[in-house]
Amino acid sequence: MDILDQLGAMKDGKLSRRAFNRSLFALGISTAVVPLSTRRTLAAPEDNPTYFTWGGYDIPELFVPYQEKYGELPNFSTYGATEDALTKLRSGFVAEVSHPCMSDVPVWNSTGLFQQIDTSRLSNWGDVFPDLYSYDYNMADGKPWMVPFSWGLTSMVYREDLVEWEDGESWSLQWDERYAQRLGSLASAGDVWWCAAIRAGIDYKDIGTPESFAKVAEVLRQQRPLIRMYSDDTTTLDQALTSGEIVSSLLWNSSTLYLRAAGVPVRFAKPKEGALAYVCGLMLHKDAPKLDRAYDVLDSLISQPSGEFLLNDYGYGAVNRKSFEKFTDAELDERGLGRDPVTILAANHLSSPQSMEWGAATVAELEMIKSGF
Amino acid sequence: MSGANAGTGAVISARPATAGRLSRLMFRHEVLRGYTMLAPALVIMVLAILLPFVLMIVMSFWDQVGFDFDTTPTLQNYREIAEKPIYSALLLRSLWVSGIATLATVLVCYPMAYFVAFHVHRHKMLWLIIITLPFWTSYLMRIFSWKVILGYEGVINSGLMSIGLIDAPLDFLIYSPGAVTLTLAHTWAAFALLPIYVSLEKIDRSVLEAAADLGDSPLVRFFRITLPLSMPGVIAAVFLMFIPTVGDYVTPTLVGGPDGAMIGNLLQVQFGGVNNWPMGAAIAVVMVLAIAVVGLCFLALTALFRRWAT
Amino acid sequence: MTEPSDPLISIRDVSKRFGTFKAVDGVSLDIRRGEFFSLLGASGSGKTTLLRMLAGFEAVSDGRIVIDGQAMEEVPPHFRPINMVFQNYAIFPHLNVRDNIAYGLRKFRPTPAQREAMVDEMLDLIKLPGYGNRRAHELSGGQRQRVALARALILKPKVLLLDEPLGALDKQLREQMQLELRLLQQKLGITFVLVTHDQEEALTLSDRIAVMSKGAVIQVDTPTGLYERPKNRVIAGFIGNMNFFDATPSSTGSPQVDVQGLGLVAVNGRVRARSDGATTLIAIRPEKLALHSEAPVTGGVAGVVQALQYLGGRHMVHVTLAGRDTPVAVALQGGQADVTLTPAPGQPVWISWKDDAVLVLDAD
Amino acid sequence: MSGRSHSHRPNRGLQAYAALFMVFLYGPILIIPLFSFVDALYVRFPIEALTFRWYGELWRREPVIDALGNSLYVAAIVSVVSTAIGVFAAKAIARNRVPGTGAIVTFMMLPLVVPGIIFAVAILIVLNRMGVALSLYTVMAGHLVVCLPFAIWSLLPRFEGFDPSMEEASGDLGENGWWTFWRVTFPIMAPGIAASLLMTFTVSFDEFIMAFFLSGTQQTLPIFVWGQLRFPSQFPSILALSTLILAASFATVFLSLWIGRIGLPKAATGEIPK
Repeated sequence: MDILDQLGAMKDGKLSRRAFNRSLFALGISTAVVPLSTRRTLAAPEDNPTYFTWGGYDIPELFVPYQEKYGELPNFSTYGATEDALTKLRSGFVAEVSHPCMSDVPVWNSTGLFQQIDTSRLSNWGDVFPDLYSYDYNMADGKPWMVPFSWGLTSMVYREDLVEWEDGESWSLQWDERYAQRLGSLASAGDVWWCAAIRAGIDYKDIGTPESFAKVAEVLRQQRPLIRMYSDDTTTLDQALTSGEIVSSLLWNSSTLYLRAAGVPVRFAKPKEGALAYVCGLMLHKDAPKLDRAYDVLDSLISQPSGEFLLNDYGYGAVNRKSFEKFTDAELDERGLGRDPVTILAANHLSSPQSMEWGAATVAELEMIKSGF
Repeated sequence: MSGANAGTGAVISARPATAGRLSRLMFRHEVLRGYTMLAPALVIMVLAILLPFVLMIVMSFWDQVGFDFDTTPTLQNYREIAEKPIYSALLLRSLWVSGIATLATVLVCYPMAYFVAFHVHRHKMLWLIIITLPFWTSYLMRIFSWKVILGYEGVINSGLMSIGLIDAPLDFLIYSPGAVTLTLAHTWAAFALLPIYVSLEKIDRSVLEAAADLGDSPLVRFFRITLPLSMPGVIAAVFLMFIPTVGDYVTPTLVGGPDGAMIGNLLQVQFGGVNNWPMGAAIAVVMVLAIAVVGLCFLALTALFRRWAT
Repeated sequence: MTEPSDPLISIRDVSKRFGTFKAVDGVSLDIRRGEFFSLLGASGSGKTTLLRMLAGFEAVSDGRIVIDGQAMEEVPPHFRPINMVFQNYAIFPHLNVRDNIAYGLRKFRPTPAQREAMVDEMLDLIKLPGYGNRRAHELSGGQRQRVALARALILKPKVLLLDEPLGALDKQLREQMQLELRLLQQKLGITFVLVTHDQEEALTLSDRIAVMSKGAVIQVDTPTGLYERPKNRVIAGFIGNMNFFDATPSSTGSPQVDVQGLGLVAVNGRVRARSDGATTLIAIRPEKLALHSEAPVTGGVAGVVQALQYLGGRHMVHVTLAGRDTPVAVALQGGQADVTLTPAPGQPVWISWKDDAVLVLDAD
Repeated sequence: MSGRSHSHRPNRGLQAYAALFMVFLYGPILIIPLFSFVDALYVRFPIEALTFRWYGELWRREPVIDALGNSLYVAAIVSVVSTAIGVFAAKAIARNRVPGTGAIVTFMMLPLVVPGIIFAVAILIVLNRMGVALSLYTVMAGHLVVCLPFAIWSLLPRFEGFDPSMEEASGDLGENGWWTFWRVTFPIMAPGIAASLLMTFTVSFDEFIMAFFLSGTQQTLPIFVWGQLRFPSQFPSILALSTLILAASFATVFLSLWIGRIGLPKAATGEIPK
């Protein structure tokens, strides 16, 4: 399946004559009047719950069942990093559904801001891979704190034509002097620290110890002179890969999808040391004012169509087993994924819950390292 | 009443003779009236400037414990700032980058301001509008534009490559303190230009004629009359640009690269990922102090220079 | 109707301080009903401040102002039965002439017809019918002034204040407007209070004039009174031309003083010599001096013509007297009996005066 | 070089410099509209194909439109409130002999010369301590601080050039302060007020740092754009939107400066033509 075609179809196909006229109208009329007058009257934000998520998940494609039911979308609020999100929630911001990762659950729970999820209210719950939520820190009395929503890997996306492997795909690429100043990296500790720990040969069981901390910091300091850019915006990294400004970057598997679609010869590395695996999901606010619809948001996000969209357009792993039916093994492999999450997660390193102090310390240390100290 | 008023006198007698107590009080006290009108602005300023500043200073002596603050006063944050080299290094880099950007901007803007003040005779206002317009465009987008220009496959690199001057893209254009400087200069040019223009425009043209009459050549006249008289504008421009740019973190994030980070980035993460608000408050306090010191030094230097020049 | 002497405005010990500066210092004045009253003084003399206190734009620092029996200290301008013509007229630039004139009528809720009638009446009064739809910037200075007048007069104020209303006009227009103002005031019978620095204007227009200097009122009198009986050197010098002479009382109780250059001059006992024998000041108007080509029978003083000044319709002859540095000015009126010559510089002449021409002034 | 007698002689060097300056100023700005028509997800040279589709797509993106709506909402309220407060403050500063005016003006201009991040952080701390949840209203509060100096900046010279006897005349003719304001001050000041409204609107609309720290659920457009920088598929429509906003901003500022200028010589000062 040609992704570019599909992206194009999604855009052009849906751009019917009416929509086209409407867009012309939008162009013609001052940007000031239209959104206030029409959009505001169509949607009634006060009826819908708020989904607090990373930018990029605030799109209609993930809410097909919800839209069918209510004819509207939930409200969205987005953030760039889970740390920022938690800060905002703690400062009194109430969003019914928020979107951290599995290893964040203990820390997030410690704020007392969340409630356990009654899975009997989720029609799609039966199709969710149990291995994605049955961690002891996530379950209490058979009820999860977090409903898984996506899973995936953090590894390197590299230019096939520009990188020469010496000994098979390995994390050593990101530390390879030959590519000094031609390497990129994500910027957040949640990815960088954990990947560096793999490089340093640290078992995730021991990642919280001071010795490991020092080891990882040292590995990162070694890497720092080789890195041309640290960025949280994947567009920048993707673009640098496209132009050949960098040959490899620490990235999520989603980038491969876009870049290959644009004809850039990139590949998502499967390092022999294993990649960082993560499961992210949804938590329910304890004071959720629109609880009923919030459950519909959850249900919509773990539905088959949402999972298909995630796999197809974003390249992230879905949690609903039905979502995988449409894809061939090759297509899944191209995304660095597989049909069975369990094997993939087992083959790589799944991040584990750590204390908040440790998290903050890694962020602070990484900031120093990035700045050259 | 005379005949001219006949027929309308009844209407006029309706004039009331008393005023409310409050309005009488207001009438008697002009100062009170003035403060009443200033009150909303002052209240906002106190609530949104003074109070936050005080609380920020107070918080800088606290300590973050998990999600909470330990409010026992401690100098720990300041100690850490003093001891760890990253803080002073980034602060100095910020001051340096802002300083260079300010200097460059003022140097670039002065001739333009001079041109508009002395060589534009018609449509002066139009010129000013056109010069200041870019300042009102989106901050992020202007930075983004520079990414496109300086980028690896950007305007400059592809231009140079297409004319065969270089074989491979120059990779030092972007992700460097230089890129930050250039972007800042562009972003703030209009803001720096205006005060210089205003001070040039204010110069009494007859003073220049007098200098010419007394035998000064145009160049000498510029250095003896025009430049000294426009110094207040230059100083204003320096302050208006230097101070806000020291705290910028978006520009370094987008075009600075690993070596372009500034103190603003460090400050921002304290309120985000690091989640150490008291530390962030302490950085902010130190930053304000550093800016104040640099500003005062600059003022003292210009004063010294003026005394020396006269 | 009330007695003309009944004061409409009573100003008692009024002072105005701006910080440490006293702009008006303990002024007391009565302004009578229906009178054309002027405040005359140089700029900075406090006359405008006093006017603005009457209008209510400045609060009084001390003292009281009573208008028509009502204390004004706490009455804001919009409740005062007073209207004003501003120095620059303050014609509202966003309104046309009609709306400017009708501005103050809003509170009285006139019907549109009433409003139109009143405005038309005013336009007739100021002789600008048909100018109703013009804007301020389409009017000449004189026309603006009339609109400002109409705008104030339509409210039938008890007092109309005029702050240097003619200052911005050229000489010819100014004289014409002076006449019109005077006629208008007589026609309407409203009390006018005029502030001016132009003594001629004050003399021409006013029933009474208060001369102000350094925040204080020096003298209040009719124009004739001010001219004929100025109280001190400032007033005497301010209004008309004047020859000043230093004089020394000749001896205690003597009706004569010893005047520098003039010799002994009779002052009809109007001056009491001070025991210390200090210098006193006398003054004689140039037109009260007579010029003779030959020594008169009695009381002439000899001198020499220094210069001749033609002032249009009359000559001013400057005569040097022995024992006096400053030449004495003598006005030669047309038809003056004793003038038998057109004096030429260098010619010896004699001057003489009548006893009642001699003014004895308060020492500054 | 200078002086009236010389200044009419065109200086070729300076003219060339001015031209270069304008290129430096406008070159980067024009990149955005240019790439909003480029048919590629990634911004790169050389340009291969042009398209209008990002503009069409823009209209389908509800969050974009919502963010735009939020920004317009915030900017509208902030501009009205800051201008209203600015009018009174500027009037008091220009008219009333209030002690400490100089200090007050300096204080009010502070946001112009203090890094925005400091204010944002300080206000965030206060809100956090007071337990105020972040929302569009907290963004408005932050923007108010940023916009007030601009409002006063654009209003103060007009009040200083506005003949106080206009208001006195109104009081003299029987109107109290309230009516005087609406019948005289407001109409005469209207161009200045319009200029202030448009200027503060633009400042608020584009403001990033305050909004970054102080926004809650609902994002303003710059924050949204910041979040979208990482999503290649969304980026071209952000460029399209930015182009539209650029055009609107240019139109608005041009209008505000133009409005601010007209009527200044005669209408607002009430000067007698000489």
